[in-house]
Amino acid sequence: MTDLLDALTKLLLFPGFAFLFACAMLFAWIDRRVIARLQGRVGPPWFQPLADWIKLMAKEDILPTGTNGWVCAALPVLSLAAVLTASIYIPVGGWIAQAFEGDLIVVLFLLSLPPLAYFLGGWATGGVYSVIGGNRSLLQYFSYEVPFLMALCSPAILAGSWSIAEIAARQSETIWGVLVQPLGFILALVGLIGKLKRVPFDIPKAKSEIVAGPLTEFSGRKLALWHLSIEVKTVVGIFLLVNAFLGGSGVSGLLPAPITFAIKSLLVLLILSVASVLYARLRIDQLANLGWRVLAPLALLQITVTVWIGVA
Amino acid sequence: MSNRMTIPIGPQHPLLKEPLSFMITVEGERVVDSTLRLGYVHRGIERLCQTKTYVQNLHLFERVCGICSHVHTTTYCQGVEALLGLEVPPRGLHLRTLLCELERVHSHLLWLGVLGENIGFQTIFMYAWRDREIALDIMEELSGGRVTHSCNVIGGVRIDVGDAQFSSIVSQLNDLEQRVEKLLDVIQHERTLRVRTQGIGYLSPEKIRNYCVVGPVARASGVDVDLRRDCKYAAYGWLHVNVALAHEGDVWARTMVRAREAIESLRLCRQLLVGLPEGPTQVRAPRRVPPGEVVSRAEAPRGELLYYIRSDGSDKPARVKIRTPTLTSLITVHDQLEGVETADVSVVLSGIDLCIACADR
Amino acid sequence: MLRLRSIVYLLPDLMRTLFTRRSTVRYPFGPLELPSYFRGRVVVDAEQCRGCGACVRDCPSTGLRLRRDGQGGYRLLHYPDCCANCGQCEASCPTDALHLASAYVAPRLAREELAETLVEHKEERKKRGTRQTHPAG
Amino acid sequence: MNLPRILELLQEVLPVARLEVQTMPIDEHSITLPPDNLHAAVRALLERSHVYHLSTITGQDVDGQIELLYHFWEGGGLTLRTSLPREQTSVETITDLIPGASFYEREIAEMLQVTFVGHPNLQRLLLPDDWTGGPPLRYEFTLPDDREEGE
Repeated sequence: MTDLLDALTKLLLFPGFAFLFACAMLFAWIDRRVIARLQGRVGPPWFQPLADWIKLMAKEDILPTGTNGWVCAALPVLSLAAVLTASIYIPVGGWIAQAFEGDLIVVLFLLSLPPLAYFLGGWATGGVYSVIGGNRSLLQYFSYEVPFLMALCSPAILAGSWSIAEIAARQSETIWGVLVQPLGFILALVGLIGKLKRVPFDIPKAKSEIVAGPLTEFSGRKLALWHLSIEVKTVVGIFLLVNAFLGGSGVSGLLPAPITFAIKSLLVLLILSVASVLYARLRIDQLANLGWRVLAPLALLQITVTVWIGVA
Repeated sequence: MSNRMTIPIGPQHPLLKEPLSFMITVEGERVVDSTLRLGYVHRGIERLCQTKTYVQNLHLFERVCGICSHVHTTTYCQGVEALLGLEVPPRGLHLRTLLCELERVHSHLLWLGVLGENIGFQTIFMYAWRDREIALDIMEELSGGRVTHSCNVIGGVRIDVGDAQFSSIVSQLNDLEQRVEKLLDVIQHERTLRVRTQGIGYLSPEKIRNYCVVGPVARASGVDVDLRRDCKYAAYGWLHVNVALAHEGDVWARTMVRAREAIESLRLCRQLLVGLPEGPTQVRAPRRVPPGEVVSRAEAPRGELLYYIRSDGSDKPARVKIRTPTLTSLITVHDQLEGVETADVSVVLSGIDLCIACADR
Repeated sequence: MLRLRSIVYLLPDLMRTLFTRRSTVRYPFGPLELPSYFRGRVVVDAEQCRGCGACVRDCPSTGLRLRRDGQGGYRLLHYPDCCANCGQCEASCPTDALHLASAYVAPRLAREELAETLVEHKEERKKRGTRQTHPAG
Repeated sequence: MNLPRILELLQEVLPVARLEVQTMPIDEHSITLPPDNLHAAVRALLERSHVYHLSTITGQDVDGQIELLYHFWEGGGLTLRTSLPREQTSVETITDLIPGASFYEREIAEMLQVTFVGHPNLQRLLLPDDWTGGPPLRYEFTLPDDREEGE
């Protein structure tokens, strides 16, 4: 009975949904505040993301006539569920809910589900802007997924195991992934920006061309769930990168594990925010060129080098 | 089945600051055809002004366009003063031109922010509009109004520059010039901005001539036309205007032309302020205008602005025709959009600096 | 090198902006300071006003109206909802009785409540001093 | 813009004995033409003189006639002036010579009910589709005066 209770608290409370929800709100606020300060603005108060979320939950939930209500209701839930289950396998500040050999692959698979749900959301609602947004999110899907996956395979090969907890532990003892494979870290960051559809790659939801892309027709609770899934995905993505490249929550002597983990994840968030302030939005063909001509070959080079070192 | 789709860049769209309806037919990601419908902001100003007196019309023509309000009243007052045969004192002309140039800086910086916003470059939007605030503060200090200054009167200008204002304006001008120079430097070298604007919306000089396009859009394709230098209206007789030209003819060239023009305007502002002659700023104008016709032209931030005024001797104009420069660039949009990606539609539309309230009158 | 630098060209600017004062105002969470030369609500000095109606005649929108009550008394009514704060009335007033203060007009729930009486004179003004005749008024 | 050269140019094209030239303030010369020679005059201007920029076309309803003013500009202002009867007012379009004139002609067509023969798409430009109030710039069209009585 107690382990059931323990599992439930782990699932629902600590490294589970409540914690992730709070982290998502905090990260979203920090992100918007940093972007505002970099642009000379004041930025929103700390409770702004929460306020937006509550407002959206209270708003009227309408859909265009003729769309399948069930599908449109299921998609945001599917995307959020995928992201939350992915978070179970990621060690956070020393606590780990579940870990088994090969959970990196499971997490990567679960993290690539939301873009598909995002695309289906566009097609299900059928508006002009949504359909085009859906097409673009598919076109864009491969140009950042492939480099992201390959970039994350290299630390696994280096650490010789496919479990994130194992990789993090191994790295915290020996040497951080980012020092050995800086290229891998940069590729993973670029892939994460593409996955989260942040500014240089926010082509599917390009405000000035296709209003809000696939999410144009969603409103009310469904839109709130969509936004929550994107924000939680940011948190999970950052935690994944911290574990895979920055040695996770390994005890580094000076500070207790959770604080080092928090500092590292805030550092990655800062890099993401600065990246989203630095660039204009690329066109879909430019992103595809960038993806296939630059990112994928680099990722391949990265893997061959690691395998070659591994073998030697 | 050719998957042709019609995207409405409808009257209400994040891309458009004012209502205008573009129906763009798209095949895959490529634009095939586009139709334009104006008239959503048509207020019938040309008919309305026939029921108001010359003095009241001043404030009506100021509201034709939200951004370049001063140049409209300048052209209108110039025309009526020509009909009345009034001689505006040099100090009045200098102040009138000073506000014209300040308004050009404010309009170009506003446009730069809108371009940045439309290509997803939030920071350029924030920086351009932060720097533009200084231009607005100067105009507010001069005339009491940030955008609609209502400082032009028939016979001169209603405002004056005291010594305290003089020094504060000059210091603000220097600060603004440094910032605009830095913005120009960023635009020239920022990679993603160049990639998104180069080679898009090309207009050949022949097309510019056929469609009689004016303003920065024409100057970006190498057509050297600028009424400040050719017509020498207001105080431009005392000034030497060097015109910013480019030859690539795409949105990138237009960005550079407008940025360089903003810096040129700041230089002219300082020249005007330093050489401000003494004397009155306005002469008293009678309320009735003798019968006659006049065609008055000026260089608005978007190009040649034309006012045709016919008076029949009463205190109300018989006919006022306003031709705003945005109309000429709107004709060319159909050709610019031919074969362009959907993502570039926003770049093309923001490249021609749409002022739809001007086009609709 | 320039190719690489052009990728992060904006970085120095970002850092500079980070450490300079933010340029947005705190309003509405903080007070709003209106500059002294701001052209705001219409204010009339009742002593100076002659009731000549020059301001009403030149007002481009029907923001100012004059009600005469037969025995020479008059009331100058101001409608802030029609008024465009253009300052033409200030320029046309021959006795400089009217000027635009640097303040906003307080909003009201109903449009009618906005109308305000600026000047109210029961009896005819005694002709004091030289009354400037307005040219062809 | 040398005016004599242009006058001589137009003289050859137009059957009128002597061209009536007026000068208007701010450096503007206006030449009155019969409506059916307008197209030939504009063609002559474009082909044999440096004038190419048509600023705009002004349409007005003045003393019983619909008057069209074609404002050109080349260093100074040049206006070609024609007047048309009020009923079945129609004139040949110049969009084949100057494509930029299409918007101006469409606007005059809806504001003054002038049919431009040969215009590619003579639809409404500014007025709403469901506008039934007749051409607004003709004097029959009256605006309610917004002044209250007793002013």
